Amino acid sequence: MTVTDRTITAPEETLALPAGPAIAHRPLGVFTRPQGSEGWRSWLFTVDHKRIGIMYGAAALFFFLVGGAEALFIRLQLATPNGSVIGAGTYNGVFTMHGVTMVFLVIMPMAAAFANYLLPLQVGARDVAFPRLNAFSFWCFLAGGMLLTSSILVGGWFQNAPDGGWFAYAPNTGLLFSPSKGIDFYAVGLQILGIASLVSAINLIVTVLNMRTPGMSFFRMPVLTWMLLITQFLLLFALPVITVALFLLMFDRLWDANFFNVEAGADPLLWQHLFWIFGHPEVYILILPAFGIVSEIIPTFSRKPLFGYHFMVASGIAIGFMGWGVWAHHMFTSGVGPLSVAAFSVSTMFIAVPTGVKILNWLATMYRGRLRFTTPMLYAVGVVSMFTIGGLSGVTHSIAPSDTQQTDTYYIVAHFHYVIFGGALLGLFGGFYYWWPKAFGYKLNEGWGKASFWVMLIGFNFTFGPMHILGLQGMSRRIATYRADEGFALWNMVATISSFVIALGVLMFFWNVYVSTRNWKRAGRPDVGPDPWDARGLEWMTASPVPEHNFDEDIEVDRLDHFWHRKYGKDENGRIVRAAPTSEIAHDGSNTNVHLPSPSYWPIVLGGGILLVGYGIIYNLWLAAAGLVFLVASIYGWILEPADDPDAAGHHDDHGDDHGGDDHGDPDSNGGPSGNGESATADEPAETEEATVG
Amino acid sequence: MSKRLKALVWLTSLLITAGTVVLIVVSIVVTDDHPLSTLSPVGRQGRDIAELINPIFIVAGVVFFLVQGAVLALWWRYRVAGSDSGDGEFGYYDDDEFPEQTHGNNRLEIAWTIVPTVLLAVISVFTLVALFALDDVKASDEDVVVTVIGQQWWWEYQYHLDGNTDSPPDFVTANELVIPVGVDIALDIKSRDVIHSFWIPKLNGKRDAVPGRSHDWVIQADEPGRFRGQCTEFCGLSHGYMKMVAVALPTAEFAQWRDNQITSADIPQEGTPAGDGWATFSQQCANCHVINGVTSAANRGGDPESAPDSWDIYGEFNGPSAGTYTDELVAGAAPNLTHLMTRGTFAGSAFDLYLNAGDHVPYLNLADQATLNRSELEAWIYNAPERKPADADDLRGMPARTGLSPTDIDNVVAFLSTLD
Amino acid sequence: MATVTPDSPDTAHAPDEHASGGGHDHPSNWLYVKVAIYLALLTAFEVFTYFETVHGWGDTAIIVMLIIMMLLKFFLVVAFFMHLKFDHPIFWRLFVFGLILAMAVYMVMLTAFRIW
Amino acid sequence: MAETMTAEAPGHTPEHHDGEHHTSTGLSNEKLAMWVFLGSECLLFGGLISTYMFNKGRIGPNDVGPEDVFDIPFTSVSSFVLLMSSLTMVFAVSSIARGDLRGNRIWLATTAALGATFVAGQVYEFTAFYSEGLGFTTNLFGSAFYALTGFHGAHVTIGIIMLMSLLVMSMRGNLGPERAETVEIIGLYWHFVDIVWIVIFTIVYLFPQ
Ligand code: HEA
Ligand code: HEA
Ligand code: HEC
Ligand code: CUA
Ligand SMILES: [Cu+2]
Repeated sequence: MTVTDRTITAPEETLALPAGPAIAHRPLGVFTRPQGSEGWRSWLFTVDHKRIGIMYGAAALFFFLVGGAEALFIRLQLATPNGSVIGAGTYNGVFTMHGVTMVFLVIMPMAAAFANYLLPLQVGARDVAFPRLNAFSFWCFLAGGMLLTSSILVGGWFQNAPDGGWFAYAPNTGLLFSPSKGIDFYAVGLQILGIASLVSAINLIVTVLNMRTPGMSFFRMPVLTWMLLITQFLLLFALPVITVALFLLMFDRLWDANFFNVEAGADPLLWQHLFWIFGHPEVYILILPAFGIVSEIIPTFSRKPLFGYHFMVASGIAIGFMGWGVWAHHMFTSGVGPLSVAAFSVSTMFIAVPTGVKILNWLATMYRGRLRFTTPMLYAVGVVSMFTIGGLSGVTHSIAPSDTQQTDTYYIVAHFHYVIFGGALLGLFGGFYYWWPKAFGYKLNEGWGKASFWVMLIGFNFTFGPMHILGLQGMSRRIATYRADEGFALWNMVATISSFVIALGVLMFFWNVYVSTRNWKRAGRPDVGPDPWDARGLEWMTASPVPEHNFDEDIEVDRLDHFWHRKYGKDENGRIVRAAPTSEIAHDGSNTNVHLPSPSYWPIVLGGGILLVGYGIIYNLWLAAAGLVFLVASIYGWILEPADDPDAAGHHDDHGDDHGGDDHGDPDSNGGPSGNGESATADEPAETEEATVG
Repeated sequence: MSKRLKALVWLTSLLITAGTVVLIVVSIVVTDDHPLSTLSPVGRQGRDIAELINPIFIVAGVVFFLVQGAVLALWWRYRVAGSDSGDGEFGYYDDDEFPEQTHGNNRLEIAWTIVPTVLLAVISVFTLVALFALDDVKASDEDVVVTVIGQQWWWEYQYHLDGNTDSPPDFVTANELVIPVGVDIALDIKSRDVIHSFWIPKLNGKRDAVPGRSHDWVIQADEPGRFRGQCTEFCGLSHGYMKMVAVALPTAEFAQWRDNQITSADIPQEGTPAGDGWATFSQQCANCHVINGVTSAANRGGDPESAPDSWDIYGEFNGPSAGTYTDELVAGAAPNLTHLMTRGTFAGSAFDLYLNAGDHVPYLNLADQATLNRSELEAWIYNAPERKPADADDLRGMPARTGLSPTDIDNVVAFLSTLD
Repeated sequence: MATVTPDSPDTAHAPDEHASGGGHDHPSNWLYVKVAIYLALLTAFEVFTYFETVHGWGDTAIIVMLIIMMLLKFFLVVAFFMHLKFDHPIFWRLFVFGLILAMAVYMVMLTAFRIW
Repeated sequence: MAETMTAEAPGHTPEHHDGEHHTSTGLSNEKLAMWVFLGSECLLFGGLISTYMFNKGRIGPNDVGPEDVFDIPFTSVSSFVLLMSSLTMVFAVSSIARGDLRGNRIWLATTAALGATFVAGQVYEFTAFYSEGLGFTTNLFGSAFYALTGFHGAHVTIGIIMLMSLLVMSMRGNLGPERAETVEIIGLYWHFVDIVWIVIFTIVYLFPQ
């Protein structure tokens, strides 16, 4: 990565990387690196984990509007019996895309936004372990998301959208029963998203294991870091499983393989097992980041440390583990044998135990605290309250015999919206409010924030609360209409109206972003300071917005909540008092001698190549082959990209006063001063190429 | 937050609380009929399930109130007053505002690990007992076994009166599963194409119909009645319209119904409307629909000597090269219409065949007791996919017959009306 | 203002395990050759069972033996060729976690199909 | 690697810029990443192998099955070739660590050649099976067999490409002892592909059918 000699003085310029001198040494002529850190180009080619995080967040919010609009269509269609707003065919596409979009293009990337932005900061690192790969993960995600979403439009409105439900049970997704391109979009799209998440998981795991600042032992890491780490491990091990399933499906559809061909003796339950071996860990992938966020917010606004830190970490690990042993609770009626059902039923129930530990520890953190109900706190407490509802209905599903009554009804729909919306999404929104000042330098407006929270919460409860009743009254899910004499009209109407209340709340959030930004600009961009909430984690120990180099110098961590303990100490009476003003402790972002990775063209180029291969697989294998060639070429481009600008050789240190390393640079070696500048790429083709083989 | 906003928020919450109460009251007073409700079981299995889950609902309710109560109490008790002022400094604490800094309490942690564990252990014991009891699906009281075959988007029932599913069924019907009251009826659930799920909520939970597999299930009804059902595994385009009904008849009536079903239909007299309808039917419909005694295998393009329809949808699997059930796995099959008029609903029970046949009209002799839902039936015959989305080109669902004139359709309906 | 003493650190967490380089005492080439010889022998014996099935050993016995030999080969390569025996234990943990998880999950899946 | 350089800055001092000793664990990011990745690969191949085990018997009595096509002596030889390529890979790693660049090139080339022999054997095997009536679409055994071994073959092929790239780097003088770890990391991948084959060979080919 480039080691550009940066000489920046004014704090407001910290994000501006001055254009370096022209590249003097071009190993293979063409492969220079992009320059500059301003303008839209700098976003396309950035490798900065913070910008990547912000882009993940923005993309997720965009897709949230798409998925939400789909949800509103679902609700409109179901508002009255015999609804005819959208026909059955479109409806099937709409709810499938709603589920897929919300799970893979909203909650997961939102969590990725926080993981990217915060993980390195929370462990006190400069960046993630592999910044270029990180950028690639994002573009690859965006390629997958665009491919999937484009299915709504190509060949006519919802003509080629996936329509097999988000878990796409075979054999309904076979070519025979689903001849449109929809399922191909589903399989290829998820495969691409899987590559993105897998690469990112490896990257973040290495970051946490390897990039911690001195003194940051595992049990000094914030709970959010822990939860994100566990999430990455779940991704690491769960994604290959759905990769296998999707490959089998693609082979069936593209090349007439027999994996789900019942006529050839296949057993469709294979798909279900593979999907849910992935799918259940997946739901914890959705919720654990939110649990982490809640564990950051509640202590801050209770002005107490998190209660039972070690138990919070342990219960997170326990959830991660147990999540692997419960998948067949989605298959209680599929015809798996009674012993399996019994085993999975019982194992599922006990997941309530570690989850309960979390809920109760949050409550204990609030107990006798000084609670300030800021917007983030509202969201966090909202999670505690709403997730519990969803969790409890989850436990009632785990009672296998009664799940035979509940499964595939709106009672399930209620369950998972309570845990996903009421848990994951509220948590992530809380995170937006909480870390917004960190990322952008100003707070979102509290008034609008609270109003939007309450509107959302009320809308949410009246949308999904009634679904419990509907489900128990026998309303099945995924039905495009219901008969008038089935008695579902009332609560469906309530749910539909309320879903528009949620939409209002969501719009208020966006309005809040707009208003707050405008007001901040009008007020002459006042500085919120590094630590606007009086918080505890390392990310608050540097300027807001975080300068490109994160920290001016390494932080030597000596305990959990290091930053907080630097701010506050005890007097001789054991009373807590301020030890030093925040401004003295926090870095001001003025150290400019930190060497940062240079931007790179290749991550986005590779992302484009993947998009090409994706469409190629769906429409024309020659295109896919061309895309593959392009990809391989880009991988070599990536490898041969100069590690940095040789003229700037030298300053590897992050201490501005230490220039001792000038002599080590070897401008003639391809790798540049950073020594083994190429080895990075050596193992990358393994992932990238393999991913594109299909 | 500004004063006005605050007032607004309070007002809305008040309105909403009031609204909820009104709504719940309305929903209770206007006792909507819920024919698919899982909360009012009528069969043994359904009751066992309800008895298992109801106490668990109560436990969950208690946990619910404890947690929500705790949230509200903590909120009320420990909030810092005035903490919602809208100024920019919001969120800062004064330097002396410190509560006691508790880090944790191992005994508490252990307590709230063990208590739920014990609670769940108890629940799991009841669950397992119920599970294995319910799984004991070998029906013994009656020998009738019904092979239930799901396909896009209707149900076929093959009655094996002697309980032997290896031999051809005694008769075949569709969408309305008739059973004697009070006895366990064994079901053998299969599928001809994709996965479906058989579910009569008032009688028992659901069981998936998975192609290539056959699943045992059992239903029983305590009292006579018509119990609605719905296919609950997403099965493509018309999944939402794939419903069914279970009809429980007193033993004597069931016997009467059964004896009628075994009989074949008669070819109507030529020259009558029904006779003309029969002619049209033979040309336009009989290549898919079987009417015992009226259509023959020849109608279906098969060998007239061979069995009229292939009841054994998979048989022993002998590999694709043996060519066993290749043709049967995309449904391509259509409901057996021999006794169409004895059913209360048609086309995956999505439509009523009779206008005033509520769930309670005596089920036998429907044709005499209720009025035929003629317009719906005619519309169906004329353009089925318009009434219920289908994909007949791919052998899924019934094709449109828009070439038929109104008289043709009248005649066909006249013919169909003889099928009781 | 009262004298301020920094709050005492949390309960004793040893400073981070700054394990150094992971004891790279590279084994000699001869060791590798020996390992390769074992691998070859094991392979030969594996193939031998295939041709000797006729001698009426039960299938189960053969399968068990094959699995044992397979695992032996597997761990020989992992431990020696991939250096796990000499390397930092974290590699071992990461890899074996994936391995065991895979075995457990898929075995449960297969038994859920077959035996139960 | 380049990426590490900057990112690992915490604890970094200018005297050491090979990036290996200043991470929290003292291990290089790349090697850690490779092991993490291999952990994930276990679930990929586990899934494929389970799919094979589940499906291989789901064929009719008259269908082409394993016992009809497998040629154990042939596959044993090619398995042996792959197994030995692990040995040569180890030599490639230890030679570069010693600074023996020529030896390194020879062993890299040998490893790649052995791998290519294996892949060639697989291609031959596939064509032979195909001519005996077992195609990808023939039956479940065929689909599962080709999917599993094909995935493995693709992995070997990628490995070969990486080895060749190393060789080219070495020729261009860019692969000195300071990059020994790069070779080691690719070696890890190579060995992994080998142990996967150890499992496949036993379970797919040698288990009594
Ligand atoms: C964020 C995602 C998320 C989370 C966290 C969960 C959490 C849980 N889920 Fe959920 N689930 C989904 C997302 C999620 N689920 C989705 C998307 C589906 C549907 C997929 C589809 O079909 O489309 C689903 C479906 C689903 C099913 C299948 C239903 C069916 O289709 O038939 C089951 C069955 O057991 C289940 C159970 C559980 C359980 C037991 C938990 C537990 O983890 C919950 C634990 C939490 C608590 C219990 C509350 C707090 C605890 C206490 C306060 C302690 C005291 C409590 C007790 C002693 C009971 N879920
Ligand atoms: C993962 C997260 C997630 C989230 C956040 C949501 C959010 C919502 N869901 Fe979602 N839902 C799923 C995941 C999610 N869902 C899944 C996995 C399924 C199963 C799919 C399947 O069966 O395969 C499902 C299924 C599902 C169903 C059942 C469909 C069926 O079975 O037939 C319904 C029905 O009401 C529903 C409703 C809603 C509603 C009203 C929201 C609301 O909360 C949405 C609120 C958001 C907005 C309203 C956005 C605001 C938008 C605007 C204001 C307009 C935007 C306009 C533009 C500028 C474009 N969802
Ligand atoms: C290509 C095959 C095909 C042809 C031709 C066909 N049908 Fe159908 N028919 C079906 C299928 C399939 C169904 C079940 C559709 C459903 O419920 O979704 C059905 C359902 C019906 C039903 C409802 C049966 C029940 O028990 O629910 C009636 C009545 C019916 N058809 C009458 C006719 C008549 C009259 C004609 C000729 C004018 C005809 N069908 C031609 C395939 C066919
Ligand atoms: Cu059949 Cu849904
Ligand atoms: Cu689950």
